[in-house]
Amino acid sequence: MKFNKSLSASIFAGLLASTSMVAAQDCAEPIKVGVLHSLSGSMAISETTLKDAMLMLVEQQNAAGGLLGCEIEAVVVDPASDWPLFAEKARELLTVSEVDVIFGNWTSVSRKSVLPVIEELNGLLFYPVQYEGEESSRNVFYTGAAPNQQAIPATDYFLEELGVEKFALLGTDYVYPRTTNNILEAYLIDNGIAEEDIFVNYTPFGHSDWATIVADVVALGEDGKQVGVISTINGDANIGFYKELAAAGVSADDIPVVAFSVGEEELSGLDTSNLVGHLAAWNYFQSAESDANTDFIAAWKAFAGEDRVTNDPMEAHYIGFNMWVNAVEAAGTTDVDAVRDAMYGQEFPNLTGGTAVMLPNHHLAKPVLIGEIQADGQFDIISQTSEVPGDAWTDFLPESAVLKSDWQELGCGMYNVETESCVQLTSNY
Amino acid sequence: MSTLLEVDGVSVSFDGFRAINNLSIQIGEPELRAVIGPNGAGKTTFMDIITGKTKPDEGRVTWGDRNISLLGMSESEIAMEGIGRKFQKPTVFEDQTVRENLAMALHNPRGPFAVLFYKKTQEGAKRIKEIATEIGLSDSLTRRAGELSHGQKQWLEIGMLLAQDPRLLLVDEPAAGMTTAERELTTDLLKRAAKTRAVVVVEHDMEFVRRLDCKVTVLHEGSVLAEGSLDHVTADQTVIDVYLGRQ
Amino acid sequence: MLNVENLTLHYGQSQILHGITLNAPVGEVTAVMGTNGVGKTSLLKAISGRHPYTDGTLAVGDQQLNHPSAFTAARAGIAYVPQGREIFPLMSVQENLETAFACLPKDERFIPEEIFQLFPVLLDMKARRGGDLSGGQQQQLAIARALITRPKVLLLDEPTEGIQPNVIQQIGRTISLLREQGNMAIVLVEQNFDFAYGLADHFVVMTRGEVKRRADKADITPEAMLEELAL
Amino acid sequence: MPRVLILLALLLGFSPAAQAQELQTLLQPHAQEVAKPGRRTVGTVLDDLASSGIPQVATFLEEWQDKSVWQSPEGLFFIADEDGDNLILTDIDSGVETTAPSDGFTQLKPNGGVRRVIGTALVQFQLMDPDLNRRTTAVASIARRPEASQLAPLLGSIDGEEDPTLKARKIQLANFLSASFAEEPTDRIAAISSLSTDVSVEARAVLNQILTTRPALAEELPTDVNVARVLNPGEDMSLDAAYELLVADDLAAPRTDADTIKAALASNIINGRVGDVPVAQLGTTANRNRAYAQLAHSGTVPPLVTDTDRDAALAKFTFFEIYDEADTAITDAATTALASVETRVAVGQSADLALDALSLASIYFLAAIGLAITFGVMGVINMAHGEFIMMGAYTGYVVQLFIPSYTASIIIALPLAFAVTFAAGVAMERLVIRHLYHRPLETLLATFGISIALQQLAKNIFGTQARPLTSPAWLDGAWVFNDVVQISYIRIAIFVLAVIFLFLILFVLKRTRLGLEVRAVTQNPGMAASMGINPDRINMLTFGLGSGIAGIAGVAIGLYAKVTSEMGADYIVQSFMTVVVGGVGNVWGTLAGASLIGFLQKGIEWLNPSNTLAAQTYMILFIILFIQFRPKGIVALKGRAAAD
Amino acid sequence: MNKSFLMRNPSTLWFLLGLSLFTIVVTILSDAGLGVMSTSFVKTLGKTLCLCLIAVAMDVVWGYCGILSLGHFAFFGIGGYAVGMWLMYARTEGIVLDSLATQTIPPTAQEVTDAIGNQIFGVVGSSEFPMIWAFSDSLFLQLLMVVLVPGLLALVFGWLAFRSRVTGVYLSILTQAMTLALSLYLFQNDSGLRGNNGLSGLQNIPGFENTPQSTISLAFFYASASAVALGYVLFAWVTSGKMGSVIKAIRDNESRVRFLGYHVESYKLFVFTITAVVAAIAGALYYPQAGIINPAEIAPIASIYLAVWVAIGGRGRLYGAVIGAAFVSLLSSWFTGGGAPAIPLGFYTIQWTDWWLVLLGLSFVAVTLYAPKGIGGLFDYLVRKPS
Repeated sequence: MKFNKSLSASIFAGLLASTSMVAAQDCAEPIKVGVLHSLSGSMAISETTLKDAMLMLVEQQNAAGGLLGCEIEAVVVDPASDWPLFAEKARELLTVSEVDVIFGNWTSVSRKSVLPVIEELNGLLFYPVQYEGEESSRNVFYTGAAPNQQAIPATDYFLEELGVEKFALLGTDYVYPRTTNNILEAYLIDNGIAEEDIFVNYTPFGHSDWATIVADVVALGEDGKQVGVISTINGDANIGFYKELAAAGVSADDIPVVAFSVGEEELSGLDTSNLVGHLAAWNYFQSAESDANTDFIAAWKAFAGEDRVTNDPMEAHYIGFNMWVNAVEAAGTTDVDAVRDAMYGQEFPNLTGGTAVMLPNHHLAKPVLIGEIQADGQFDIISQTSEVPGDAWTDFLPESAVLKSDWQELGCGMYNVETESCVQLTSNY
Repeated sequence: MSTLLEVDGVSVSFDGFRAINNLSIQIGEPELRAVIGPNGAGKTTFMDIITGKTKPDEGRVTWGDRNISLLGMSESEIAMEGIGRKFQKPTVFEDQTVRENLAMALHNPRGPFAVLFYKKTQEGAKRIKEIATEIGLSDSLTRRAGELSHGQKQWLEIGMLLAQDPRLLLVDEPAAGMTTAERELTTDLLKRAAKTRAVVVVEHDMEFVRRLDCKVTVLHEGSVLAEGSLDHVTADQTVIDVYLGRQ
Repeated sequence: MLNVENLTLHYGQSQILHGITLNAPVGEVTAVMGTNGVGKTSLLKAISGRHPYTDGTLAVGDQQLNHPSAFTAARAGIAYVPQGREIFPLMSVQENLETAFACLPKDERFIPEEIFQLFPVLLDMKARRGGDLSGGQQQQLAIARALITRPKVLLLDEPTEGIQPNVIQQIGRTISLLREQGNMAIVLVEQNFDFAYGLADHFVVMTRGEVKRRADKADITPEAMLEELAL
Repeated sequence: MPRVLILLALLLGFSPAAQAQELQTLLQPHAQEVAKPGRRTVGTVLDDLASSGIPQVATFLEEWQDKSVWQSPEGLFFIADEDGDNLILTDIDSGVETTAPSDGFTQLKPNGGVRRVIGTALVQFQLMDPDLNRRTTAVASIARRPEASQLAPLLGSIDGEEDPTLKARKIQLANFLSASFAEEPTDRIAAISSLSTDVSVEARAVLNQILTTRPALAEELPTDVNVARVLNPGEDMSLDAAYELLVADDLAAPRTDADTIKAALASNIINGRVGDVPVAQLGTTANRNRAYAQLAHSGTVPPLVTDTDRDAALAKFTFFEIYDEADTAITDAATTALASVETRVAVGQSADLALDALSLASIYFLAAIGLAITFGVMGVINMAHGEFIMMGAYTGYVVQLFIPSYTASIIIALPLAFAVTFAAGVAMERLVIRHLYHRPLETLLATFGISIALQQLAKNIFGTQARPLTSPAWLDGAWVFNDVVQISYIRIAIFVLAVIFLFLILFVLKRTRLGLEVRAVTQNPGMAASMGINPDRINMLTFGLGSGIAGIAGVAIGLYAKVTSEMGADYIVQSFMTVVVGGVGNVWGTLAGASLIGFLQKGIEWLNPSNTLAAQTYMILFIILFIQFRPKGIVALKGRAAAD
Repeated sequence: MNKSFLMRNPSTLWFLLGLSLFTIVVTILSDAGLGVMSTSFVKTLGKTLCLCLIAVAMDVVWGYCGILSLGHFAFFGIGGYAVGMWLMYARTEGIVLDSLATQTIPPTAQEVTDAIGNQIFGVVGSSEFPMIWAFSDSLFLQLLMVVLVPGLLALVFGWLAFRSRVTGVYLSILTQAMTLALSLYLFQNDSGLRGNNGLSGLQNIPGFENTPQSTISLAFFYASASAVALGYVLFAWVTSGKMGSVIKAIRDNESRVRFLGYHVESYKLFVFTITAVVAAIAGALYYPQAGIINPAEIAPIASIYLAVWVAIGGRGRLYGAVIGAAFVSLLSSWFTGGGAPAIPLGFYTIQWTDWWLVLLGLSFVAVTLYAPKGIGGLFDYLVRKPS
């Protein structure tokens, strides 16, 4: 394997030397960017788009002169929505293809699968999806939202602006909804919502039979309190859920629903005319008005097709990739440790306006947007906060409240501020 | 000759059709018995009842010196009691060699673990050799059973019965599809086997039955019509009528 | 009408039929006789396409049937009343009869009056399930079903087996009626000697897959015939 | 902001006289609040607007609610319509239309909470409006935010109401408001009693609101308050929770938890010991408590509150709940009314659950009925059955791409889906299954291969993203019996479709030539052939029929759930179980199986409503056990498939 | 299992020889030798060996005994979970003890347990220590679980199913339902096995934190190879002697075997259970190499794939199962890994990541229709003289 690889590499290098003078002299090999997104299996639905986005970003960067005078080459592998395969492919990327950085993963379980490998091999991963937090790895930059950058502001919006007094937390039965809902339950109780006013339900992936659950939610209103639904329902299951919601005549005025996993892509699978006014919370919507966003959308449509939409994880990759490029240039090398040090404090403009900043806890400070679903499947942004710093360890669960992540100063992702000691240097899987 | 098997007043119906009707038969040990009868007389069902494949609606089936009842025992338990059965259609295990077929049938403990830790013994090998000689397959021990001729398969199946060392052998149409020469060998085989044990043969071919030269039971409509030597029963007018359809 | 030449047949490796030749003229009954296990049923199965024969030829009138499948044989005019009747047990008598329409063009798909004249009991039982009929009724149903296909050749396998005497008589009358109508060749396989001898015009005596003797009725006395069939 | 202020000053300077009458001027002091309103703060603006008496206010509020108000770069508000890059502006006072480039204008997007408050403010303008839609909107607003002040205008509007439906609704709402807000207790009690047969969520909300309670404690049970019930610590509430209430009222000392003890020990280490306990031995709770007790004894830390201390403190107090409503007569009436309502609701919920179960059963039935034919009648294990369902659904999607009318497209999609999957089924039977009739286990493998190939093919053609399949408008919404019992029309349609299929298949099998031949081949293929029936052709058609039905089921399932390449896989295992549980070879068996599974699943879900996944797990476990004890299924029947 | 057994079965000897040779070649090529084979590829090979082992078990239960079980991957998964629980617990315990050691007051046993529970279950939204984990602190007990739990499950399930004489396709559907129920159960967060996330970080072996993965992967590769060797010999032994005769006979004609006096149900149960246990052992070796186990691994489709490997490799021959599992799984990872070059057709380019499954699916059909004996049958044809 390795033999083959080095052979082909030298041939490639030879070709480069003889036919192309683009690369600078010290670029024996191009700088390699690993793309670790499922192209087949159940997650291909979401992840293929991110692979395409990465290819576009790499192409744009090369067109702009590459990096450190070298070409950037994207190494795309397909972990096929098979979680163990993520670990295997990550190891391959780092040891066989010898990539300098990996952009990848969508589900938390795939990230947990990859973590031990990149920590062992000191790789660098940019993770672009909103997630449940409760994790901090020296080798991962989390460019998606932590719970305090999505779930908490959305809940605040429910409490403050919509006056919701009773909450239905509906989720698919996996780690992101479980953890998010745990955090939200603690948060709601802190905010004076009684425990019996929080209804929690978990359904399987791809669930389609929603009639009973929707009826249960409607029945929550029987004590005269304003009911709101916080949905962490994942993927395809949303289609059946929203169809049932529309059929039951639940309008956003009666029972508003805010979703954390429904974006422009998911809405393209159904007719949204009955869902106008329901909400989603993200750090980015395609409808955001900024010049950078207009350019980005135009470039994306030119690259991938007129009917394609953009979404939040794409913006996360956009910011992550550009920050990495800038950090490499600042460090003058792709060496992981040097790049990591250069990452702290990196700033890059958001597509929604404002500036994202990379924090020492490997999370970004980003604004939180709340959008209302429109009949055309886009979101109407009705609320936008100023930049919220991402928090790896939530303040609303007692075990996590004492933990802090600071890789720059403390060099620890799981620092217990009470005992003033580092619990562990690796992350918990 | 003591009574080995006693079938007493057994009846069985399928979907309203009375296949066996108050049937009583006694088989001694050793004995060679031929059971004949027109189609649908209940010959195969009779064997099914003895071997536990079919549960009778009424009647008793008692076995052996201690007169235990065979009803309520499973097929394998009945087989372990010493009743071996050869089916109409030869059912040998075609994927396996003649030796393996015979070894499987050898009278040894039948539990999975006993079988798993079964060690080939001199004695077993000798017995297989003996049986193979008996059934004329001593040169074919290593051949796959599927490669045997039709007649050889029939013999192999009889050999498997012999290997079980049963006290009662039920043989269903052993001569079907055999050449004349093969038939002769088969009759000799059965006659030899019957010297030490009970053998019940169901057969259509009168020539074959005649050669067996034994007591004959004629079944008709699920019960015994006549019993005695072949000459005796073929002289019986009711038997002739039944056979020729002149009720 | 039916011409079978040199038919051989195997079950697996064992040869059951050794070159049977059989000619059944139209309007006459040809009885195939022999004790159990001589291959009578196998012969009918081969003719009706229910079991493939190994070698030989098979023709209905001028039409050569080359190893027909059961439904091509049926459509060529060979109707088969099998041993054990093989009524469709869960279908009504009416439906059992209608299965025979498969052989007929669309405009001929009706049950002729004549059938119920031949078997009045079927008219009464029209709505009953085939499986609920008595053996004799089933036998009549099986023959009626075969007749509806408007056959050129009717194969009857042991039509009297397990049936009470009065029904046997009735079936006998039906067969002779059909013979008199002269529309089809009838091949009768029968163990009931008196029944067979009473109806047949020709005899074919089989033993161990071979034809032992063939004779016209005129040429053989019942005693001689019994001699041939001796146990 | 300063710029806005200057502009404001300019404006004020230009037209001081019109100030009182003009809406624009009235809005400008509130400009910031109008541009970015909040639910809690928007009230002041609305109060000012409502009390101004300016006639344009109602229109402005409606447009604002509708997100049609824009703010100019100068801070002025206009009603505006987008027209490419331009805006067609309507002056909020004069109604004059102008056009301006949209640069610099910002659209006002009041959030849902604010829109609701605006709606309440609009009630007074809309309740008597000649436009029925506006009146309906106003009534809906009252229902969402009932307030005492709305009772009088609502009552006043009832007599003049022409629309009978709306009038009934107004009377109902007035009743709700009377129950909560009428001045005379007798009026309230009368209104409350009239609610005892109303199972609507709103009525229950009214009653529950009247009956809201708050916990309280005292040394003696007071007589001057409306006590709902007495709480016994240890039974109605946990002892610790009760003690927490005491602590919260400063009536008892807080308990010391393990962390506090640990912290206290850590800060009192002297010479490697706490008290006389060496630090190394503090790894057990007993030793820690001993050390803490010594610290407490010496007064370094507050003493430990033991369980005995807690119980002694609790014994001194009575805990109880007080109604917010002081009038006993009213709370009694509400309690009685609510009890009556709740009985009805319980009955309704059972009925609703039964409806849901029926609906689920019909979906399972629809998914499985094709399999009941191919597997049940023919004995063919078709693992690609789910993919035929998927093909049907995608056919529906493709038809909608070409035919924009949802009604027409569904009417075309149903037969087309049948045709497509019929053809696919026939092709599969001819090419593959025909060769495997005697090897049923291998049919399983081969059709599984076809299944994954078809699934991937669908991904390659249609992509991995779910595709929309939209039901026609007349299937939107739900059949509402009352607020408890309702079922969506699409589910009713699926139920109807399932019933139609049940009878259609029974008809085809029992009353048609094809059905006759199918049954003949099933019962005795050899004899059927001897009757001139071509078993190959029948097998082919039967398989095609089963597959075709799967295709139609696919359209139905796609309409109510989703259309993805993997949708078939969701149904395959359950469909097989449905057929096996019901009993192979019988359409009624499949019906029985689907009903059993549907009702069982809903029953288990009802026992544990927060975990649907568990319900599915237990349902399958039950089925496994069921098959062990009844291997032939509910409706056992002999058939070709039953033989092996 | 004595020397004479091996001498009498030269094909087993050949297999062992081939396996040893393969092990030596891998060792030489790996980082321990020339270093031209990457650690990830060594892991892939080690995992493939485990798949070969379960395929051999599947071959015995299906190819030899005629029971098409669609549930053996469930046993594989249970084995993985059992080992994974200890791996997670022990690794976390180490971390927790290190971290608590810095505190002034020594932790109580309860605090340690709580901290471990919080570490393991905190990331999936709970911190309770479930009952299922009661033995997770003991490697010995968990290893016992690897054998006991699947063994008992197979025994109970098999006893119920065989007792009611559920056979053929019905048994397949029933085993599939069992697998589905198990995977749905594990998908629940409440199951106490971390729901959809499953157990991760299993490649970090407690006590070997400082050993490089290249060494660990080679160690597991050896362990897998030994397990395959032992499993192969075990099953060759089971299927060769009289036991083999009986179970093949059950496959070919169950009722005939009954009349020979064998209690067929006991034999089926024996084969079902022993193969389940071996499948679990294969799983216990597989998942520390894969690094993560989660319920998706147990989904019914995995067991169908297993049957397909065996079918493609050739039923009723142990080496056939090995060939099938190795061939299909390696080919699969080659195609999905982008190893196969895309084929441009001018108007369309065939990307193998998109089309591989179509090809695989159609090849099942082709194998069932045209090569029911699979690759092993072809092998037989080449090696043996046609009789």
